[in-house]
Amino acid sequence: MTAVLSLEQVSKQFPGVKALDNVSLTVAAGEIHALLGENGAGKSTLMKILCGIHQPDEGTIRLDGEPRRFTSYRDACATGVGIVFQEFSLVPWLSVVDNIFLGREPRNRLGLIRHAQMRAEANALFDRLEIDIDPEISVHRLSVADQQFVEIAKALSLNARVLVLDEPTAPLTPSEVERLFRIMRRLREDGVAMVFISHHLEEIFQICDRITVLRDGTYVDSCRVADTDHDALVEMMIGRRVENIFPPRQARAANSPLLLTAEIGLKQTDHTDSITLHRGEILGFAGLVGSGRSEFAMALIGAYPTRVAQIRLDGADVTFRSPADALDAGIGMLPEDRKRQGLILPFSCADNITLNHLGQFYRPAPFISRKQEAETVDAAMDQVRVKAPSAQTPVASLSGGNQQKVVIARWLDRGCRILIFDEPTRGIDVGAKAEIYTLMKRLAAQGIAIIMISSELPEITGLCDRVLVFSHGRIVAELADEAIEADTIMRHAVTEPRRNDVSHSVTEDA
Amino acid sequence: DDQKKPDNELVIGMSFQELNNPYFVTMQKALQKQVDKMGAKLIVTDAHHDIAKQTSDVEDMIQRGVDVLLLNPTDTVGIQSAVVSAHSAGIPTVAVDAQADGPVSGFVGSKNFKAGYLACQYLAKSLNGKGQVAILNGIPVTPILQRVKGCKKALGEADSIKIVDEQNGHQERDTAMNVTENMLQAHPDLDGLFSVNDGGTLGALVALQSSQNHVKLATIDGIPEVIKAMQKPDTPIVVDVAQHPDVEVVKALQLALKKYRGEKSPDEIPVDVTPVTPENAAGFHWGS
Amino acid sequence: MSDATPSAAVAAPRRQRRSRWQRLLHSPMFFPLLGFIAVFIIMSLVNDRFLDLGNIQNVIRQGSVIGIIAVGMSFAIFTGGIDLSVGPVMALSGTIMAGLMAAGWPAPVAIAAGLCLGSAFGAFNGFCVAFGRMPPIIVTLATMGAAHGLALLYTGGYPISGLPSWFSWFGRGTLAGIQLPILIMLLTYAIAYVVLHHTPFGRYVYAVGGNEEATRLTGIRVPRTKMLVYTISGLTAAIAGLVITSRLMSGQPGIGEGFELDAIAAVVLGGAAIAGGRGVVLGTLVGAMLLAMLNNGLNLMGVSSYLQDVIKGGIILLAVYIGRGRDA
Amino acid sequence: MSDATPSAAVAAPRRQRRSRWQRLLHSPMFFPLLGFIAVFIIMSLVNDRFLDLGNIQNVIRQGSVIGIIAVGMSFAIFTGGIDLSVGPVMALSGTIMAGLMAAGWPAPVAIAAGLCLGSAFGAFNGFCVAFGRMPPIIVTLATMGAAHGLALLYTGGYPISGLPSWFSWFGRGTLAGIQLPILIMLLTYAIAYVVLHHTPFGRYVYAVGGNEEATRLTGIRVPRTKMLVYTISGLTAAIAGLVITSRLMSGQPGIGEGFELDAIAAVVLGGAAIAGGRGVVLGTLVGAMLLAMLNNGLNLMGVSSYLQDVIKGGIILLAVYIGRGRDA
Ligand SMILES: Nc1ncnc2c1ncn2[C@@H]1O[C@H](COP(=O)(O)OP(=O)(O)OP(=O)(O)O)[C@@H](O)[C@H]1O
Ligand SMILES: Nc1ncnc2c1ncn2[C@@H]1O[C@H](COP(=O)(O)OP(=O)(O)OP(=O)(O)O)[C@@H](O)[C@H]1O
Ligand SMILES: [Mg+2]
Ligand SMILES: [Mg+2]
Repeated sequence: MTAVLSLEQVSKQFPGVKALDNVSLTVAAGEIHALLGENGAGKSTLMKILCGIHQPDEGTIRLDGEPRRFTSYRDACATGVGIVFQEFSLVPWLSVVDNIFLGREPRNRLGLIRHAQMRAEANALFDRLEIDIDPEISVHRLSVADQQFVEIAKALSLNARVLVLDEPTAPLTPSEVERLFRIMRRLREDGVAMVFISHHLEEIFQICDRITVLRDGTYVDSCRVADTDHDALVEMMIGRRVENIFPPRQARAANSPLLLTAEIGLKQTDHTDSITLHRGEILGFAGLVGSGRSEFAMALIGAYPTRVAQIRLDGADVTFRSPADALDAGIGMLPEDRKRQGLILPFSCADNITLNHLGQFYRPAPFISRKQEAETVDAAMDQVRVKAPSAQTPVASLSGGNQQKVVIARWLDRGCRILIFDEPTRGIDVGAKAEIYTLMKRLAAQGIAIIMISSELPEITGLCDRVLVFSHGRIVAELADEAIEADTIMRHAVTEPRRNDVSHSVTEDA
Repeated sequence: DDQKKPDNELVIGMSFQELNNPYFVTMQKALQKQVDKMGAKLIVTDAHHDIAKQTSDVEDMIQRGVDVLLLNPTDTVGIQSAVVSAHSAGIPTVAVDAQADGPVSGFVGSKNFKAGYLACQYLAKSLNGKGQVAILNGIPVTPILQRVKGCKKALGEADSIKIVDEQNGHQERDTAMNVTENMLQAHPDLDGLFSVNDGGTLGALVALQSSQNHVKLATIDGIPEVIKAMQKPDTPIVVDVAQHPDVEVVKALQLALKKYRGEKSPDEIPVDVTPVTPENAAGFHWGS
Repeated sequence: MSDATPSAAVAAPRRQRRSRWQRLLHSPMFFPLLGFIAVFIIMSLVNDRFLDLGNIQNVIRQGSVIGIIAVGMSFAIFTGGIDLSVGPVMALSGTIMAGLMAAGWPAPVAIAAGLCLGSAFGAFNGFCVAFGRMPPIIVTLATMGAAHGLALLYTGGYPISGLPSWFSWFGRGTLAGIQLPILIMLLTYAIAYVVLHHTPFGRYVYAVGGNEEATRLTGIRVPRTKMLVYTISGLTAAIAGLVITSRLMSGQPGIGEGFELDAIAAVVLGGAAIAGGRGVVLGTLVGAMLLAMLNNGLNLMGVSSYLQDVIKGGIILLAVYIGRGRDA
Repeated sequence: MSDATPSAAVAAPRRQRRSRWQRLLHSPMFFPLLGFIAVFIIMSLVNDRFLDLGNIQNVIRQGSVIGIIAVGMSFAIFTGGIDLSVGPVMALSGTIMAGLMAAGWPAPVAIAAGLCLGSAFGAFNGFCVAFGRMPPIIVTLATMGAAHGLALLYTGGYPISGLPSWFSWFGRGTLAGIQLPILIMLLTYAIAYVVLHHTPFGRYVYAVGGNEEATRLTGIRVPRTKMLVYTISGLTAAIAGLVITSRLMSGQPGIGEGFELDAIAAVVLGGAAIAGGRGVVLGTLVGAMLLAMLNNGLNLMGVSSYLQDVIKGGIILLAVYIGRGRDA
């Protein structure tokens, strides 16, 4: 095997953080190389250095043995290095084609864009990748998952010899992950060298050939996938063993009181769906990407236009015109897209965490006591293990997973009766995942009802007391306790709901 | 040749450079009164000091079928295309207060050079022909530039007067006030100030009143507020050379009507200016 | 913003080209066009003098200067920037042209010099924004003052006259029966349309406005794009300077005050997002014509000038309110 | 990119607390302050008449009107919005106060009416922005024209004089040795500081500017916040109207043209990001004073007014260039 790519003794210092310290990585042609590590371990930073987006303080990048220095991503592209970024990096208002060919538009002799050629190439590319997206549609109208496929298509259209995929599977459901893997296998056969980053270890065993592990910016070890196993990997990553990341399942209190019933019909649909929610239960929303789980949840808290919204909370009728109304009633939501919907990027960690419960720090109203605020913030950050130099660090400079933890921390002390977590562990490392599961269980034990939307079946099966399966914008099945199994969920998730099926049988009476 | 309409069927248009100034508002009122007397119809536009807008305003008035046009141009040269438009529509056009280039039928305006000259002559006299004088300038349009020229000529004739500063108050009270304060700070021994119009003067007055300096102030226009201010006991104003907007506009209308009916009349009617001093101020009022 | 993903899209069968009508319906200029047509009909009904060929030409010609400036402003706004200096840059370019001609230079040279000066000023704005990484609003606010001062310094405050009489052609002449200012404006829009929609640079303009960071990461030279955008804005301001100088047959150093706000209004009325990334230059044309039509119509109706400001404000609000669906 | 947000004071026990000096260093107003000090020193060296107590008072007083307006502008800009209507709203409020007093109303009632009118106008802006979901720049552009027209309509174009003589206290009087305009300005800043940095509402202002969608989903009432922000902007414009009307002892309907641009310049010079989410109100004070100092200093030096515009533009650019590090 010949090493197409090697990174040697790379170091990088950010203000206040040594992100990388003497890290090396070698990838051969036709190899899928997993890069693993906790949140903030330096994976994305290393890849950005490879792609010329950050400049290393020390170290060498070699392609085919030749030392290279990329001053921009453009340089890297020209040499055949492509990347799918961890963060959304498309232009929302441009069309899919325009995004894919941005910066490399085919032009005619007059310098004008050949629109037809671009469209044809995009269609060909999509056919090859089995992607079913209208290339003319503007990217902001796509679901997160489709946007991710556009990003993948964009990177692939470079015909890169070295392809970096930084958590490409985070917003995808298992069937889509499988589709991505088919593409990756084909590329492997074509001799492309790939670096694959993911916090889903089962994916690593499915697709990768070799592994490199980072911890706190330092190189830990490299090995072949075949030579290791799940537990060993986890230990390499976080330096300790994680026993059973799902807390033991406890029988749900037999008849915990009914907390909420909601019947919701979205704008521009002609059906309604109903849910019920009990105190202290974790209710899962499962389904494929775009099956309408997020929309339903958003509609519930008044953040999405509805045609019908009949909500009874603790026996009283309520209407939510905005998330603020829902919050007043004790319902909070952790949205799925942390950058766009969750974080206030110019704010520090502390300000992000306390934003929606500043009233707790009045002394006297309406003035905020900084001291109380600081104490709460520190406790919350420790609870979800945010890795940051200080509570005052701007969230913008945190790694993706740590940003997600900051958004979760916001809801810990809010005193909500109902919490809706939409893809809560997206981008979060195994160690911290376990903490968050434990945390959710503890909240449920306190009587808080949790709705968890997740595309990770183990999460759904391991944590939920009851599961609603969504398909094509409708609830098609309800599963409870023993019936919650991955196969069953998937079977329901892919069934087409019958038309004119006005209401369905899953609503249970209290 | 088409038939001339009787007075009461006429549509009279006037385009003002601005209507945010008592001077022009007075002009407008006097015109309205005169037109009402005739039983005719009056259309008025306000260009907000924008020559491009004024050109459009005139075009729109032509579109509305005005029979005669009075034009108070924001700029003498720039208004030419509007004048040409009116001319080719066969509308007699009289420039008011400032001259307009192009085929105008006539011009009625104050003697601005003389006004500046008189104001500064009074100022020089009240300073006994010596001392430091500053000029509070305004928007660079012909009438204002003429006044400054006139003033400089008069000051030049007094041999021991020195012009120590020249700043622009944009003819607005607040700017003029700040600029005057700063001139007083820069020249603590200032003796006299010439302000190109009463808008700036009222700002300068605020600055002068709250300073320890005894600066004499000469100005031009004759707006009621200044006339009233100069009657106060220890006023710094030594002279306000008054123009007569009401007279100007009425004369302009008469001239325009004569041109409309093809009667003989002079092409230019200069309207004289009247120096108002604290002594004779009580008896002065526009329209009196 | 919740419904950032209109569900309507789901219903649309995927991978199918949209019809012309649907594309218009989804274009940012659909609602502005509706607003324009509404105001047009109202004006025609209220004024019997509004709807005649001469007056329609009046409206378009009167709107042409703002219209031309608004082209450059569109570029700036599409990138998420803004150019406040357009009015004084127009005045400066115009006075330079006038000054050079009055000084006996051949007119083509004088005109070229004026256009270059405007572009150079724009390029300086672009340089500060792109390479100095300063916010466009403050850069162009500063150069706005500077250009104003320079124009006045150059002429000493006096307007410059004595231009060769044929020079009035640009402002008052006709070509193939169309008035030159109208023709120049339409030409500017046509070129801008092609550039924005059919060249890579045009894509980059929208890309920078839509997601500057992503655009940079994609390998596009964002600073170069911005630099060019502000240069274009300076150039269109200079073209407007040519038209207005020729129309007024004099170099007016103090002209153009408040033009930047009218141009911004035209762009936003045309359906562009002030945050950048969205908008079409033909929408700007609609916006500019809407403003011109309002001025003309209210003048024709004989509304007092004070009241005009109030009514204009109200109608702009209404038009934006109708067109606001886009952002929701 | 550091903590523009009000949180600088939060201490993290397990992580070290930053020193006062470090906090200043990381504040968005650090570089503006540097720029201010540099210009101050230069002005003192160039003018021997600059550095005297009377003149310092001149500078501050002359800057007070823009300074007060810039407080409301800061709120608007911190939320990622803008308020172009401040100048005419100031004029309108001032003329209403003057008009009512001249009509014999008791001064306190007249003043209250003027302040209410300004706030109501601001609330209307806020309503359009928040509930009508229209872009602030275009809403306030429209109401800017409308307010201007209304002020002129109300007075018929004449300034209003004949105010009770004690009313001049607000503009010309002193309290405890400090001139009233200065005192009013400082008080406005003090209140704004407390509101922005020590109340939840203040935090929401920044949050809305930082990420409106996230703020909304988190359960903050964004429309209410915006509405309040523009109301505050209207109120501070009205306070400025009180000061200037009292100082000139007359209601000036046409005053305040271009003030919006000066106020924006003050905010941006003070280190705020025009896109919102970052900035401090004390920076705005520094910015406003820097502008006032430039006007005063250049006047003192007897620089011609044309040249002043050019130099001012250059210095603003320089100051922003120095302070630009923040955004990079
Ligand atoms: N631009 C930046 N400025 C300052 N610190 C940064 C910056 N980018 C990354 N860091 C820091 O560098 C460290 C490594 O971050 P990086 O994004 O590489 O982590 P990661 O391994 O990709 O984590 P995750 O799994 O959460 O994505 C983190 O501590 C992060 O806070
Ligand atoms: N392929 C698609 N094309 C266009 N729009 C889509 C597509 N997929 C999803 N959407 C949009 O997303 C909505 C459903 O997405 P939603 O986010 O609610 O689903 P989800 O089940 O939560 O999936 P995800 O895992 O992506 O969040 C659809 O109603 C539609 O507006
Ligand atoms: Mg990462
Ligand atoms: Mg979802």
